[in-house]
Amino acid sequence: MKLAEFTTAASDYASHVDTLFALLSIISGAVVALVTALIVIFLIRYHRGSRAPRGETPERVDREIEIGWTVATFFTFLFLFWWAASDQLTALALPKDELEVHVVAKQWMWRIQHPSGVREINELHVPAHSNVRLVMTSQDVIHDLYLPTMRLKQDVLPDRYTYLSFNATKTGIFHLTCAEFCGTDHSVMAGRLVVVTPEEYARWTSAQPEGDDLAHQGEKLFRSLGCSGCHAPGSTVHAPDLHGLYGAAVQLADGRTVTADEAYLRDCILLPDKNRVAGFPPLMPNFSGSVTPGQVVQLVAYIKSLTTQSTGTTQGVAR
Amino acid sequence: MSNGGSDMRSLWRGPLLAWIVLMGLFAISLGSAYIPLGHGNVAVNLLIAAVMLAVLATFLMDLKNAKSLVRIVAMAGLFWIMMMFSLTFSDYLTRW
Amino acid sequence: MSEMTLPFAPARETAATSYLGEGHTLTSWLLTTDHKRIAILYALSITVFFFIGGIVVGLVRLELISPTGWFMTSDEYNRAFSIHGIVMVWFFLVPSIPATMGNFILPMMIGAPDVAFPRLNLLSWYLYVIGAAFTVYVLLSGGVDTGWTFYPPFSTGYSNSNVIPAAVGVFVVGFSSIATGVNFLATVHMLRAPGMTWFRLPLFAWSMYTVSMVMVLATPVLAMSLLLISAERFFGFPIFDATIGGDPLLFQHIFWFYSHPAVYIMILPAMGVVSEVFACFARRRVFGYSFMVFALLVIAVVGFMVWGHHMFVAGQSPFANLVFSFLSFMVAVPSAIKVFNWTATLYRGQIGLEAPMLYALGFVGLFTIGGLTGLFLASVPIDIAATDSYFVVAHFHFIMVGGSVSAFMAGIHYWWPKVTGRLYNEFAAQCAAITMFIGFNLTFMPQFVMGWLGMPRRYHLYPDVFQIWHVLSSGGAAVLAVAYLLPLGYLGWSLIGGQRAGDNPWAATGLEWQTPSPPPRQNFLHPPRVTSEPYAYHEFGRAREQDGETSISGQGDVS
Amino acid sequence: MTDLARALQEPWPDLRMQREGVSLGMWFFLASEVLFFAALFCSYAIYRSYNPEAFRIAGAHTKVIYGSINTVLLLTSSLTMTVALRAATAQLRRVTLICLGITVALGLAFLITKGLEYHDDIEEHLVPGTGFPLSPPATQIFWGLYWIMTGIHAIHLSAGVVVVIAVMIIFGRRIIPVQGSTMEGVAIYWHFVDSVWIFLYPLIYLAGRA
Repeated sequence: MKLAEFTTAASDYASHVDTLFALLSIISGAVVALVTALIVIFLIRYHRGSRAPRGETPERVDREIEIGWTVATFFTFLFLFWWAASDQLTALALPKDELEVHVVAKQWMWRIQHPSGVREINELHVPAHSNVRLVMTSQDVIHDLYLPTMRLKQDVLPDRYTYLSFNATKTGIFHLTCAEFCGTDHSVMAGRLVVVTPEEYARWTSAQPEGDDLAHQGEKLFRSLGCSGCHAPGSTVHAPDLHGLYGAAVQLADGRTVTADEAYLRDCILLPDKNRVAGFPPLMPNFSGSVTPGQVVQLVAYIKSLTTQSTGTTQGVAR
Repeated sequence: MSNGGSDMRSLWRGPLLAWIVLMGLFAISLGSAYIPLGHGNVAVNLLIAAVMLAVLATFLMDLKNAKSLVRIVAMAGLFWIMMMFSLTFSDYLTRW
Repeated sequence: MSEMTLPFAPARETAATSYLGEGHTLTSWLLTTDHKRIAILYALSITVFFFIGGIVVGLVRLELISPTGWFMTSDEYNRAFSIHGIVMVWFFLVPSIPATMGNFILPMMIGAPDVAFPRLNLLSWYLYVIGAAFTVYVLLSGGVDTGWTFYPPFSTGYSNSNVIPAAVGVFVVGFSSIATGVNFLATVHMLRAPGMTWFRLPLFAWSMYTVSMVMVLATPVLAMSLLLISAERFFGFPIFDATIGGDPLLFQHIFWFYSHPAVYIMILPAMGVVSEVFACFARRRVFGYSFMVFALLVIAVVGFMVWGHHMFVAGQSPFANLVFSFLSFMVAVPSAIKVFNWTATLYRGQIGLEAPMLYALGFVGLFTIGGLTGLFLASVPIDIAATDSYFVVAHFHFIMVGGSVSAFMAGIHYWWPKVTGRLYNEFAAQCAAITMFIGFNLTFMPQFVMGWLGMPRRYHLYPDVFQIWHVLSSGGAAVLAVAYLLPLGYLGWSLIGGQRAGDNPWAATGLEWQTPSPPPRQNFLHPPRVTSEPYAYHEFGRAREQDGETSISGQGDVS
Repeated sequence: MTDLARALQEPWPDLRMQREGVSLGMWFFLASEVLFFAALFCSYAIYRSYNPEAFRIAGAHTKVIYGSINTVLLLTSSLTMTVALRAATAQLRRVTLICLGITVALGLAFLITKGLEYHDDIEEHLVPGTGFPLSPPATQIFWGLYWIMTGIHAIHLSAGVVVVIAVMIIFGRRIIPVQGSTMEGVAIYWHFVDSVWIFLYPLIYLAGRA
């Protein structure tokens, strides 16, 4: 194993973080050097019995010095906060056209599923120079996906989605590991982040054993679980239509308005009573025991596809 | 020590008054809970609870005659609660 | 003295008897209400726990020499680091300075005959022992493997270890903390000697006051968080169960509402000790006394508002991350001021490098590094990269071990002659202090490096590229172990063969030095009365003209 | 004055200081207790804001009658406790003891009512876990908090009852005179337990009524 698998700054964001780290190191180093130097000088010059003058400094000067370094420290810290916060805010501005990769963590492995339907375990293939967004959830305890070369980590929580976005600029094989203590084999819940060129990624995807993409798998589930019975347009049961739902604002029965994102869709499947939609009876059964997190991912991908590519798959439901 | 009737009356008068006010507030609280006000219900109930606490603390716990230090300590607990609630909610209300 | 009428004015003949001479039976110790004896009881019991925690982490460092491990299973390793954390945080660091030195010195420092509630004080020691007994039970019956943080759902539904007994142990010790805190607060408010105004309180007394505030207000929140996970684990009440709409992050919020201030519970007393030692061995008033006081208060209050910086990657909202990041930067300002003020206290002093001063200087260096790396972790992007790695491990050990334990040692050495009436071997003590500083840096500096390189914490098996750093760290731990064992030897010896110390061997100011060593049961032969500012090591104002040797004068005028 | 001398304890110089000190210490302890309950209330608030519907449904199954009776009992006990303290300060030993007796009786009545309520709850299987009768599942969070909140409150009250009985024995046998600092601390604690209930009542019993 090479150290470069951990230390390479493999994205622009990672380089930014390194710059901030360097800046803080320089400032800290200067402060430590200053304090140490002063202490050493004082220890020598004012050693007990030495001949250095010992008079009192005027109280006014003391006060000015005190206020001086209080203010200086305050503004230095304010500057550092501003720098760090602006880095954070830049990282938050989500780019468009992302490649969405789903990650399900469990004791003690990473299950990864690409939008094309390709699955892998403890390996994450991503194309370089593309915006990748990991949609992550856990099947048991809290884990944490740590990508050292991206300078990123994010806790992976049970029954909730968390996200990690990055844009790798360097190709290569990097480390990927768990950073939140999760039990016996926490330390070996590791894998590889493989960054390849977009062409290689396309080739790699198509070389994998044939499989439906996520949305298609979801569509099959949607029918086998009986969802289509109620949610199909024209069904006798009064249930919300799912076309164009993803990303739209939803009026809830208790007066709140929420945006229908992945977390919302997941909640609707697993905790239907949490976010009841205004104007519909509470008929939705609870699927929390009967679908796995991986299947939820597929269902959500399918419901999303009803919005993003609302031509192709709609027929499937209508039928 | 002699304790005549007037003594007893002064012993009871203040606290009894506070108790009557508390009982009244309790009744309002209970009654209002059955009027559908949506989110208003919990607001009204908590407001009444806060007033009841104030009455209890001021007149029954005798904070009105306490040293200012004691009053500061009593307030400190509330200040720290506020800190806990506001910062925890700063996460929850901005999360999704 | 007629200002203060003590109902139990010490009789002449008992005046000569020290608190140590007031009975030699076991019950005279176990049922004592003397704050000084209770302090000794605490000192003995936390020392036991310090070495339990130390031995366990010694095994951990030994195991980590090899990237593939060599004598532990992963489960054993997880139990080892968990018990190290639990024991060191709650059974050593939190009670360390307050319960020992605070108990012994604080009442003397403010001129009181005892703490406000002596029996409550004894009760708090018993609570500590009961909690500790539970922990010993946890150890003997197979341990606990959740880490000291007890995060659900791992702790509530997945761990197969003794989570509940461990939580009960910590819960009970929490009450001991609260009792001590309440006691100190009431003592400082009510029992100051005549003339001991708030701004004449030595900084150690101030630090005890502020730390008590934090203990009283933070510890109950920890108690509740432990109670909730125990209820979930034991009764199956689904408080943090995400599958039905609960939120495991809520536990983290509640837990860190205590556990971040807990860091200040460890460091505020250390700051107090170091201020005393600096003033005494530089023979100089503490520079910017009032700023030092306000810094303590600000740290104690703002310290409650920064807990979210432990949760930047936990799934907390980005907005909350910003808020907590900002507040974390702000709480660093008063800490920085304290470092500058200690440095400035040396200016124009008469500095002697006795052992307490060496420890205190070590504290300043290590605390500065620990504090500055705190700024790294307050910055969201760096925290995201560095959290849950050895960088964090190194950071908090710099504060809690480099800072707190150094100051604890400084205090032990500084007040040892007062407590025991004996002098220890100065040279041995200086050697130990230097060894500790070197050993500490050797142990934890490599951890900063490997942490930033990408080594996650709580790892039993690790990529072999990090081995060199782990080996260095383990080597440092061996040096550190020697440095911690040395004092047992020379301090123990001083009890038998040490020179008599006399009342005030350091020629220090402060009321605790104006009474015999070891002090009598009532602390003072005559009720003290305070007439001047603290730290009157050189005559304030007049020294300007004299410009020469400083005279030593006591703070208290004992009449 | 021997009475007063017995009331004075180490390390206090005089009784006034001692009373002040005890009441101050008690208030510091209460600040701690406030934060103890605050963590619980904070959890409640967050879960309620996340699952408003579930909390409404779950709240409708609490026994409002028991809750209301208990509120009246506790508020009244606070009244008698205040009078007991005032009587103690005025050195009216008999009145103090009678008032404390009534306070204890009210406290015990509260606990008995609570017991009956718990009995009914258990009959209805309102204990989180398998076979929990309510839906949606988040109602279990409400009921989990219900048991913990009321349980901890009941433990506090029981402690109060025990302490008050102990104090009555001490006063009854004239071990410590009533005007000492003891009453001060006991009264403040009792009122605190009452104030917690003032907030528990609307949050638990009035949550799902409208």
